[in-house]
Amino acid sequence: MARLEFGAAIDAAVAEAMARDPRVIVLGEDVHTLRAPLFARFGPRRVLSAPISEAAFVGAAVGAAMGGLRPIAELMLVDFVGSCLDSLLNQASKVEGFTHGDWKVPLVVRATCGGGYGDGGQHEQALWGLLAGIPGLSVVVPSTPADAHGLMTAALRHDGPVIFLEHKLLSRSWLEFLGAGGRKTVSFDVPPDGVEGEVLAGEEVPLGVAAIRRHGDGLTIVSLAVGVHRAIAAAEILAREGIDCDVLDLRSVRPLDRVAVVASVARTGRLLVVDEDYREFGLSGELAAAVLEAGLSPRFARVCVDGTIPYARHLEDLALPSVARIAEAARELARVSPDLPGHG
Amino acid sequence: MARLEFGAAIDAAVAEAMARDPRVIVLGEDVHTLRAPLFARFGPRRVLSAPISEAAFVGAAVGAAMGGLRPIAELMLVDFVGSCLDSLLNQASKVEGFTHGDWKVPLVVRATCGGGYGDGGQHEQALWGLLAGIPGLSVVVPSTPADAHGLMTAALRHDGPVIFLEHKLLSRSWLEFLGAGGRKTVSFDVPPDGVEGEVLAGEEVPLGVAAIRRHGDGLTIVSLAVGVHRAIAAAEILAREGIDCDVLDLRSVRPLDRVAVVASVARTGRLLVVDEDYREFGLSGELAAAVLEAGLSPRFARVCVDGTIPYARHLEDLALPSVARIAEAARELARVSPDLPGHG
Amino acid sequence: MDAAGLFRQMARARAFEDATSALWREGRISGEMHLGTGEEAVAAGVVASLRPGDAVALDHRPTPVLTVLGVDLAGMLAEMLGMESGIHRGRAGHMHLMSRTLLASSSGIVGSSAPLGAGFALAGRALRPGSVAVAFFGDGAMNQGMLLETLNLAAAWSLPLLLVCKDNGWSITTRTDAVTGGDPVARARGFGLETVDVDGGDVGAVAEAAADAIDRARNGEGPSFLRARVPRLDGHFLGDALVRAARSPAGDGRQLLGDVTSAALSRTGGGLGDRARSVVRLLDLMRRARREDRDTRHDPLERARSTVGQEVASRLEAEALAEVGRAVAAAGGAH
Amino acid sequence: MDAAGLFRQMARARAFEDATSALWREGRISGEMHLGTGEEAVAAGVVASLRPGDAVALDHRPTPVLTVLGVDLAGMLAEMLGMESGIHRGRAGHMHLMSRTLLASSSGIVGSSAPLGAGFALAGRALRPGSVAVAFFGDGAMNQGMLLETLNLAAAWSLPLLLVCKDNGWSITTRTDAVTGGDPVARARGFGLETVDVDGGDVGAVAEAAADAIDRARNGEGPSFLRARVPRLDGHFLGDALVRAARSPAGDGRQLLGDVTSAALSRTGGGLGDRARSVVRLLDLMRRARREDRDTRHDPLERARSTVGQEVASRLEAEALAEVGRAVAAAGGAH
Ligand SMILES: Cc1ncc(C[n+]2csc(CCOP(=O)(O)OP(=O)(O)O)c2C)c(N)n1
Ligand SMILES: Cc1ncc(C[n+]2csc(CCOP(=O)(O)OP(=O)(O)O)c2C)c(N)n1
Ligand SMILES: [Mg+2]
Ligand SMILES: [Mg+2]
Repeated sequence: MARLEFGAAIDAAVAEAMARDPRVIVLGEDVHTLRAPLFARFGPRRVLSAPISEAAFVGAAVGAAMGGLRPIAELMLVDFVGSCLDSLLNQASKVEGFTHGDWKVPLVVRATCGGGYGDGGQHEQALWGLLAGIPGLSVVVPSTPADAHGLMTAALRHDGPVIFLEHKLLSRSWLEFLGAGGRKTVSFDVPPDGVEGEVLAGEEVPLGVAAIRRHGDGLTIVSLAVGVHRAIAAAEILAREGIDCDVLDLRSVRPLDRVAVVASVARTGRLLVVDEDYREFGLSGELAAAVLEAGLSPRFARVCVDGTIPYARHLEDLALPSVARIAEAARELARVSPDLPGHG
Repeated sequence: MARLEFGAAIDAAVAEAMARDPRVIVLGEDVHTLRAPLFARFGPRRVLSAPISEAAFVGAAVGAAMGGLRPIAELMLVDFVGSCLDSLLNQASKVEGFTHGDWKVPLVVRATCGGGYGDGGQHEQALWGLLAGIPGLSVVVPSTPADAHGLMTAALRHDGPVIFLEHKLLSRSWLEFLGAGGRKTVSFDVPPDGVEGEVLAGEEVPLGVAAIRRHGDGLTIVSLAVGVHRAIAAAEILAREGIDCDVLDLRSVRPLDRVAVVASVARTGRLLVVDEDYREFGLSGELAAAVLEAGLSPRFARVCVDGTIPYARHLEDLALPSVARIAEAARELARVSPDLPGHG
Repeated sequence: MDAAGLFRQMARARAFEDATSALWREGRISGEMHLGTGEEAVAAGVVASLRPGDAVALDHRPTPVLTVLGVDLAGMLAEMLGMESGIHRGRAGHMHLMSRTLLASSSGIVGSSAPLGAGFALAGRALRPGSVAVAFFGDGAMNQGMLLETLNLAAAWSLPLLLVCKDNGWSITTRTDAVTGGDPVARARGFGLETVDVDGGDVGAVAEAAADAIDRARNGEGPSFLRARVPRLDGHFLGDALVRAARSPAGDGRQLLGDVTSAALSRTGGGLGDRARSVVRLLDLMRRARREDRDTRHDPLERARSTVGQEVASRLEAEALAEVGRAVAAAGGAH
Repeated sequence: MDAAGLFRQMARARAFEDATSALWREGRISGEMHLGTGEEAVAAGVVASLRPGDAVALDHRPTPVLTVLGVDLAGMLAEMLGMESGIHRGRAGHMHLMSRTLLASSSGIVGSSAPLGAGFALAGRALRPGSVAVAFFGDGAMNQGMLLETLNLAAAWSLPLLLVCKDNGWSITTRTDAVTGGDPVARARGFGLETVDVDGGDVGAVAEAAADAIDRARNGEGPSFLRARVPRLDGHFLGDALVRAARSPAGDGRQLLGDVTSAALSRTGGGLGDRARSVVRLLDLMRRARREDRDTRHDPLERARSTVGQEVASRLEAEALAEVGRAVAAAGGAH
């Protein structure tokens, strides 16, 4: 048991796996500095610095996984998936299906995601919905150091391709690297419980299992990553107003823990999705489908990102799911009474 | 008014636009043969054959649109979007937002989509959900020659980027090119009303407006492209069993005609989505969210594609939404009684 | 490997392609069926230097290499027929034939064999020292970003990788040089790669060049790029519309030629020069397609036949035919 | 343009970057702030040959070129400050500064300026005969697929495009040559492009080479590739962690060095040689970063100063400072 920062917790899981299993390698741009301790410990043959060639090195990671390694390809920012989507859409995710389960692709793609530090519309996207839309991929997005460590551990033991997204607002090293640059003159609205916490070495958080972060019978808030912390903060305000919220942390987008979502919503009759990804055609819609398919008819609302994320910090604050927007949407939902329990 | 095949209807809209507006150009792999009549009529300076460089030529089309042209970039199969996603995700879709509406990108990306001719999992995807998840893009997927013509006409007049998807099973020329190859020994389950029909020159089908293909009060089937024809066929069977279906043809995925969907579902209390795209994190989920957001609580089901599309024709038939699967899902939905009208 | 051994593999590959073609015509194979006829010398010549533990990444014409590598022929045929007895139980089809045990994959996305091959090389270096990987692709793929990036990655990481460009001059109906700047070999050299340029119809030359390059890769001396000019004997895919039109302008080509002519004569449109340029280009393409259609002068099998002698050749071809015939029967292809 | 004119533009660009740097330190600019200090000679030298109707596509260091092109400085600063008075009302920020009227765009995705520039060239050829487009990018971008594809596309379509590679030797904290095969100029030549290699710190040389290439493009003689070696004076971005660590190993670098040392001494891990190789590489990077940090010997402004003479230079710099000072005030940057 150790108290670790979010990014360090992930690196610790990677180091544990690398020490245990010589097939685990890391490749990506600038990994010799971004993962300097891993580079110094395991050497340049297991921590490979790549050119700015996402399609080639993520594609090569797919081939390496097929060839017997268990690579972690680092994509820096998930926004850059536009440069290598084919390797995920048509290669990594398809091989198991093509071979009817015979050939698997034990690949982890590690990338940062998310906003809140004023980097603009090409560098702060979430994109987990887009990636989760590809059958054959798993997509995980932790909200705490313990989960970050546990999900990376699980991802590295999993035999299929896993997209591991690391929210920059939770990762002090990334936020320092991209946002602060040594300045004391800037500040970010960082959720303390996401940034540092207790981590158990070797402990695995299984893919596809959500966690309940807060109990309440009035309303279910489903979220992930930074959204979870915003939702908890909102729930505390709401509790004082007499609205008690379940806060569910999905942790994995795909596989989606439909059972946990449905169980909570069946109890509360109200579903509020807090999703830093784009509003339409993504996770929030899938959650709506999940509850409808379960025969529930909850009151439903979502707090998401509506369009290109603006650069200006004050506009960005309005664009990303905030405590205020979540609380407002929750109050609105609480006002109308739901059908309970779900019929059907 | 002329009777045209689906692909010819699109080409006619392109030819009309090219004749009217010298800024309209076509670029893509093999366009000199795939669009041979346009090539012969407008010459190689307006119909440009490209190398197998989707990222470069779609990216160049974005730049050309910013520079004053109105390009149509042909992507052959939408599956190849993996090679050029950045140009759509981070360039074409973002410029208008970045410039707060000052600079627009009047680009059409034309690509084929869909399966039903045994080309396997890398060549038969729908992917409209993935693309519609990107704010700033419009995505249209016609089901008839008239709509194909009208939507291409609208797309070419639109000032933002439009993804125009042409289902191969509707497009005799593509099906012949990729599937039959001059053989009389193969057959495909082609919907006749999708393949050929009346087309009015110059007539525009506005982006974002659905069409009702069949009226009925028992159940709403929402679909697009080939799915519409399968849904109509299923609805005819269902009608004989006493289940009357509304069949809604979305025509545009983004913008989504939420009003039309909600109006129909408010009446029927049952929503069945027939979507040839992957089941999770896409269009079908977004439709669930749309009705829940409107305060409806319909019975809901979806007939979609669950994973990598198998190559074998008989397995492919089972994987793609079929009349049998649609009818089965509709019967199941009709069995439970809905709440009417939607509360809230 | 001796000339007879190479010829035998070429004959096996050709017999397999011919059987595939027959099944396709019968309507029993679906989708875009790309044959590798014309590429048999490259397949046999390169694979001759491979050993267990080596890996190959293939494009949309994978069957000659897979046949030479020793993948079960009946299983491959059954796969293309979409049967449960297929090597992937009908899930993959002809553009995605793979063998985990032989470390061979294929993909229908142009250019994707290069990064996959680089990854195989990386894994091979770590897990199977002395092994190599080979990536096969076409001349058109040389314009695909992920492949270009891989030329660099292979050089930068000094991967034990042989990049084989099967240059048939075509990208579907496009003359590759009409959309390409420079020359593939110079391009590869510009990425710092060792290069070699061979006549891909000459199996001995391919075998020798590949052996050298593969040896160097095994010894940790890094990647190479091999360009092999090959003929395209059966069009882009079976039923290629351009080839059919070229073969029979008054038959299969009637519609195309009619459409093109009336478009070129349209009242509105480009200037006369532009229209003329287009029409001339289209006619030139049809002329080339017709000339190359089943052009036996450039057929690598015909060329190899003379090396081994007519008698040996005939015997090996008969054996190959028999082997493939048995595979077709086993796959349930004959009916 | 004469030397003084070029110097004036360089001074303006430098003054703008310096003002940006100050605002950044004050915490008023967010995100990854990449300065173009060191690239002023390239910006001034290339833009000197541009005319209205020409277009430029820029990367993540767009400000020197935009300053020289004549974009409103107060508006750009206000944009970087995230204000409604910014040229994009705060929506875009420093990696996406654009001007529709000047046909200038920028993008933070490495390599994307190349296809965008090719598209500008295509549109220019059709709509503004005699116009050209310029795409600016770094040496690291030369490994990005969409850029490599564009080298080919430009050659194949004979576009009126100048491709300018600002080669500073770095890709963030990576020495570009450590991950690159061959040489950028040879690579471009391998795509069939005309190439020219200049000292990017010598504004006269840049201006001359660019004028030639742009002239040829205007005359329909096709694209060129210009490689200009430039220094990186302010690290990858402001606050660059590697530069800070290199500058002060016992201060900002303490954490990094401590972590690396204890990792290198870890009980389990790679062999001694592997660990040593890693540590040596990291130290070498820090050494280089330290050496290049604000290295005035390679500063293009210092070098140009001697050409125009100290007196003229000082006057022009003072004017530039005053102009930028006014822009800062107008943008609301001073407080
Ligand atoms: C990324 C991508 N773009 C386009 C295609 C469509 N396509 C299939 S084969 C082919 C031509 C490939 O040319 P080449 O690499 O020379 O191989 P050849 O077919 O000539 O053997 C094209 C464009 C594809 N499969 N993948
Ligand atoms: C596609 C993509 N990959 C990675 C990055 C992250 N990134 C930003 S700048 C940069 C280095 C670019 O190097 P170079 O092109 O030489 O430009 P320089 O910064 O040296 O001026 C990288 C890797 C990015 N923005 N886009
Ligand atoms: Mg070819
Ligand atoms: Mg650089």
